[in-house]
Amino acid sequence: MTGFRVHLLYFAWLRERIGRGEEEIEVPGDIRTLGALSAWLAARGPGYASAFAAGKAVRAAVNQSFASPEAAIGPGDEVAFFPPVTGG
Amino acid sequence: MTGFRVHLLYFAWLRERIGRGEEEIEVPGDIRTLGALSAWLAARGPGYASAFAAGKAVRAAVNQSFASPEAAIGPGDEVAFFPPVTGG
Amino acid sequence: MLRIRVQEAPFDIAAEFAALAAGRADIGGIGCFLGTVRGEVGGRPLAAMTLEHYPAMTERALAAIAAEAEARWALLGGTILHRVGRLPPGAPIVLVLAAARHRQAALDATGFLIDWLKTRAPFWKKESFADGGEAWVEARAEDDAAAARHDTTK
Amino acid sequence: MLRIRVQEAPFDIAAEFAALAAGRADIGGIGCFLGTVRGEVGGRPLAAMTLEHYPAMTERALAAIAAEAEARWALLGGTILHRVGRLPPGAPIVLVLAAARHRQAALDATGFLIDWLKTRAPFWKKESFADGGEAWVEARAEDDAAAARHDTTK
Repeated sequence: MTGFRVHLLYFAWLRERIGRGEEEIEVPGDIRTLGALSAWLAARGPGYASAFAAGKAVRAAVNQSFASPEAAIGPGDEVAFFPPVTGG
Repeated sequence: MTGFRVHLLYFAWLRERIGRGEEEIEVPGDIRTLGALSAWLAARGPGYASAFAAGKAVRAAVNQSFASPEAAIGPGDEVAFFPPVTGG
Repeated sequence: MLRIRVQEAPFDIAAEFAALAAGRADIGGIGCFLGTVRGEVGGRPLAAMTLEHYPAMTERALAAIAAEAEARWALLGGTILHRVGRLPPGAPIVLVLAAARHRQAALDATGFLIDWLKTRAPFWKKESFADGGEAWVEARAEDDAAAARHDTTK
Repeated sequence: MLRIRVQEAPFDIAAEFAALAAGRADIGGIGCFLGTVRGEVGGRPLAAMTLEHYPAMTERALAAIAAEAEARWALLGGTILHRVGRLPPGAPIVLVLAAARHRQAALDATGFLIDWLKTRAPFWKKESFADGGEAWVEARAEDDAAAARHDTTK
């Protein structure tokens, strides 16, 4: 399967652990869901591993909408990872 | 029984019907409760009758505290009559 | 202690917020309600609303309402400001503020203060219509129900 | 339509109230919540609170929250104003206003807006302590519970 590009964003302590706020990345074609993307990212290096180790405490949005691990992802999607929100 | 003096206050449409906002008045000594005072006042003239005819819609305070018809009244009390409050 | 004032003059909302927060940094949230004069009643245009009150009792009633709010919530301050006299459509009538560490207490206390003020403070409103008619506002059963709600909760 | 703004600059509370009421006299009440930076956390003095957000999503999230409030209550206007960046103790963070004919709708919508904003808008707070330490604020279970409450009522 051919890979595809996604635009990734990281916020709060995920951004700090990963060491960047955003990146354009090519993911393998068999990555179909947000959960699979998280798992794949966690294996990319110690910063990612540390960010995604928190597991359930990581929330995500696909194309600016909150999404669950089962959410589908595809070419060109904007995917953001962040802790539970604490505004207001 | 000797009568006693009370200070009376009227507000909103009770004031308008009675034609005055306050008065010092001598009431008969057998008037012991707020309810008895209302009934006695209602008989004082057409303005009073019209004000107190509303019956249940008249509220009262004795010495600046809301009071029910059974409340005791005595010499020197400040007694106010008014419609249900509508502030805020 | 809550700040309580009854006045004819308009009030300065920003100054009231600032006075509450002045010199302290333990406040996490301030709840607020501003009541204003509506311009019509059932489609009938209003020229003004006149507020009358019973000064000696108002002071006691507002102090009692404020004390009750302070007994129920850990307030870090608050304000009850009520205007009297003749007010034009759009004019502010009442301002309630309640400050607390957390928002829920601030918002709950705000709702409580305005509900109790509507049913337990000796103010009366008279509507003067643009067509020359006048009418004393009647107490609303919903207001009694809203105030009674606070008797059962807590 | 509710007015929505995210900005670094402080806001002018009185101007926001005035903007809501400008040119209209159908408003009977405005509910309001102002959230501010507390000066300490568990007794540990705070030097500043830094607010980060996800701009593209914030806009959509706040618009959705505002639309939901307008679907639930007959609002005559409202405002959601959230600051970002580094804020000192005592600084205002968030302002929510909701205007309606009657106070209950105004107050209920205010509570709804701040509850949903706390749990559904992509903002994150970082505490910078006076002792040099830093910590990202953790989401509070009470906030989720407060927001969830609105799912069952209505």
